[in-house]
Amino acid sequence: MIDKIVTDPVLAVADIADGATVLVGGFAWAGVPSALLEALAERQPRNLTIATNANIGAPGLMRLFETGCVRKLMSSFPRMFNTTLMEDLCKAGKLVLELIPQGTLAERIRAAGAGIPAFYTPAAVGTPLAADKEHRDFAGVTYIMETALAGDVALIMAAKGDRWGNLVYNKTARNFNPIMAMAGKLCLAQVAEVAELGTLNPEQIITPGIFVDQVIPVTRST
Amino acid sequence: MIDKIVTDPVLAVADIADGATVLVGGFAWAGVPSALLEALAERQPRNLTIATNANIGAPGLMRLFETGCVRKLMSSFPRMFNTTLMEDLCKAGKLVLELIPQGTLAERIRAAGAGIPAFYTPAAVGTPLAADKEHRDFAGVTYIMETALAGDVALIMAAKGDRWGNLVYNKTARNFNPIMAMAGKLCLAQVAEVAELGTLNPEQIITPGIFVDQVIPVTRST
Amino acid sequence: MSKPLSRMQIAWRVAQDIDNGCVVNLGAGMPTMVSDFLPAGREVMFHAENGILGIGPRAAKGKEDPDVINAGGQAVTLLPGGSYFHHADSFAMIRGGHIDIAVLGAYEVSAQGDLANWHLPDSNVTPAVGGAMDLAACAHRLFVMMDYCSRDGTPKILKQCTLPLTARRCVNSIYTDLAVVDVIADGLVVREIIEGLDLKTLQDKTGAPIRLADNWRILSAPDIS
Amino acid sequence: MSKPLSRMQIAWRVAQDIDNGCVVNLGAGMPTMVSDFLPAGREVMFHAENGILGIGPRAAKGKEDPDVINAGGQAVTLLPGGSYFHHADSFAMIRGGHIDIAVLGAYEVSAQGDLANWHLPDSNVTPAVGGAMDLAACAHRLFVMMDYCSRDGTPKILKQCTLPLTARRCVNSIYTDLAVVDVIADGLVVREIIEGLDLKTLQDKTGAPIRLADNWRILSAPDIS
Repeated sequence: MIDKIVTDPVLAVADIADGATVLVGGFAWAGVPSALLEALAERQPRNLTIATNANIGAPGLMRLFETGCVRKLMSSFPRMFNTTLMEDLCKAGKLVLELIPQGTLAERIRAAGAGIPAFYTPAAVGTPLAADKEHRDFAGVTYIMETALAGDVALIMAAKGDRWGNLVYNKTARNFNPIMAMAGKLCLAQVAEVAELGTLNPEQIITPGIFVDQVIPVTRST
Repeated sequence: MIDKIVTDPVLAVADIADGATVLVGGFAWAGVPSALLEALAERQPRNLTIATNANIGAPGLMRLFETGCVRKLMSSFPRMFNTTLMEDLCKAGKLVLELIPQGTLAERIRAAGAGIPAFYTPAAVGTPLAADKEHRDFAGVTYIMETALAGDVALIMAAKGDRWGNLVYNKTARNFNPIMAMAGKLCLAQVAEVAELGTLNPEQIITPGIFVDQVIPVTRST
Repeated sequence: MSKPLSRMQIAWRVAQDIDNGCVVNLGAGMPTMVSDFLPAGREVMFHAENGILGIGPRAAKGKEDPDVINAGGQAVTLLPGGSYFHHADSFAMIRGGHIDIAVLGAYEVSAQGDLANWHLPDSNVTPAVGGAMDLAACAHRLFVMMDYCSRDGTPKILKQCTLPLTARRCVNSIYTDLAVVDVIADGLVVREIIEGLDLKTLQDKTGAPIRLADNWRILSAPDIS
Repeated sequence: MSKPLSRMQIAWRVAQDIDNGCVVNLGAGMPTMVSDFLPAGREVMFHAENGILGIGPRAAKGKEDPDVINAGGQAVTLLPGGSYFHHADSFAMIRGGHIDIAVLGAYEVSAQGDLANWHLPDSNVTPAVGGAMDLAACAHRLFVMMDYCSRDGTPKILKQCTLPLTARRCVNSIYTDLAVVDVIADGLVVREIIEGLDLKTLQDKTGAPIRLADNWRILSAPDIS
């Protein structure tokens, strides 16, 4: 029998090593794997690389930054409101920031999950973010090459999951979660509810279980 | 008001020009836009390029080949059972065949729809199908570059569609249809049923209307 | 001279230029107001980067769903016909040329339509780009919404941008409190200007040559509170 | 000597080597039989290129759904937990390394694990590759199912393939009517051989050097009608 249900977030994150690249799902507060982030912050790993769009206000993620667990942040919107933590860490040389256009971030992650090592995109051409990139013309238009962005682990959040790892999301809480599920060598999915196998509509399963390693039910505390 | 419903397949295909590249959805007999193909065969355009996986036994498509409408076929499985038509056309120099691994065909189409002009894939490396391709190593592994495959028009088949062009599919009849919808400059979607706007589950819409130009209701004649 | 347009009035003006059936992406901030002012009878599909198409009005107070937000994090609603999708699909729509119009704010726009709207190197704030580069590079038409000059009166429309670019040659039209300016092949053309403001005065507020369109009109908007 | 294994018996033998929880893609033809012989208690996710995961048994006569097919076009069923997806997602699974085991037929396999299974240049038939190149290049483990020799007795396991390749160095194990052969770094190792067949006789049917594994066993399968 296949059973990917793991009931304890602490157990789920136990194998995330120092130096790991961690993909963190969510957009603003929607679809953020908060319980997994808090369990990870509790473990205090070192030298993490975090790739996430803009969720650095999430408490667990904040704590990872505050306590010096993160060496590098890859993000399209690495800005926190009501705090200059990000600026302070960068100035102190304690955090490296890689700013990535949001669509490029999404496509690099999807590429990693889809076995595409590199692709070309028009986004950022002619801007400082393309400065060190390889440029190439196709049909008279200039593009830059971008490479796949894989994670040692993906921490994601879904509405429901079953023991095969199938996931469905709630509305815009879908965002980066399905593509990060594809791109993590290990994919840990926090879910609000466990579904009996066969009760999720096969036409509506957004993340087939093939991409998911552990399903961790967490009752939302809000 | 947005209303993409077009009731006559003949009207829908009326603007497909000679020399057009036509993406044709379906896998085996599942999800083949048969009424649109028959309407197109009726029009007898010339010099078409057809990109399709393996549906060349569909009557409308067969007729396009038999009546000399097709100059080039791009396919992973360009084989017809019970006939040597394909072989005869190739030998007579009347048809050019581009054989493409199925995953590369799918990704080239998706790339066109996603604004990616080219990408790298490991499929076909070391085989005759990679002979003329640009090779490149990433992290010690060899890949070939493949370019986007766009259609002047995509002919696809869905289970239900609404006046915004939102589509849902039936089971494995989904196959190439959603990515071809993305990649056609014009996307014509044959549907078995028209759905009232708002009745399709927003979590289950597979092709958002943004990709679709016309929705053509056709009662299946099986 | 008429009063300069308020931000809501600029949003109203942009909304008049959005045709029925368009797919439109509204940037965070000022541009999100545009959807409130669509003329009656026009049906438009509003898209946001975070995976939503068919955005309806802002959510009513007390009816907010934290999982139904736009790219600026505001609680919105979904129209009948709307749909949800993941980020790679959302940017496939953008990069693939499926967005008819994007409306973005700007720090600077050049006479060639270059856009700068993401980074103020002299400020203390971490740069953040979001989806602006993808949108600017790939939307069929790009509308900029901004004040004609910055608060201290410095021109924001310039021969060349001085700030880091978002994309080159991407802006089609600039909607401001004083004028609507189109960027065409041979330069900047003032399509509309508020009553009583003459071209010379407007030129003095502009860092690049502008000229009046042959069929220029008065820029005006209804009183919106 | 024991009777060579039937095709169903080869399928049975492959099925014994598929662990619980594996994601497995079965090629069209002979490999699709493998799913019928999984040992009780093992749960496996069967994937097919045309966008289906969690394939169950063949559809019963009269219960076929023309929209529920595998990559060979056969009417199948979907298990509870199964799902549907489009072709780009299906091959993202394959190319992205999410398939644990692919089982394919073969014309030839080389001592380095090169596979040829898509094109017979001397035949009259249009070549067709389907998803074989993606699967061969990207599945974690590749099992080949075939007769040990072709019908006229010509070896199909060779030093070098003579036919156009599907992928290089991709085959892990070869399941045949006479033996199970593993392709490892330094060559071909016979893991199982049918009763009464000696290595020398098998070597004569092989176009490349083979050796017996230290822990080799008798290849046998239950009587399957």
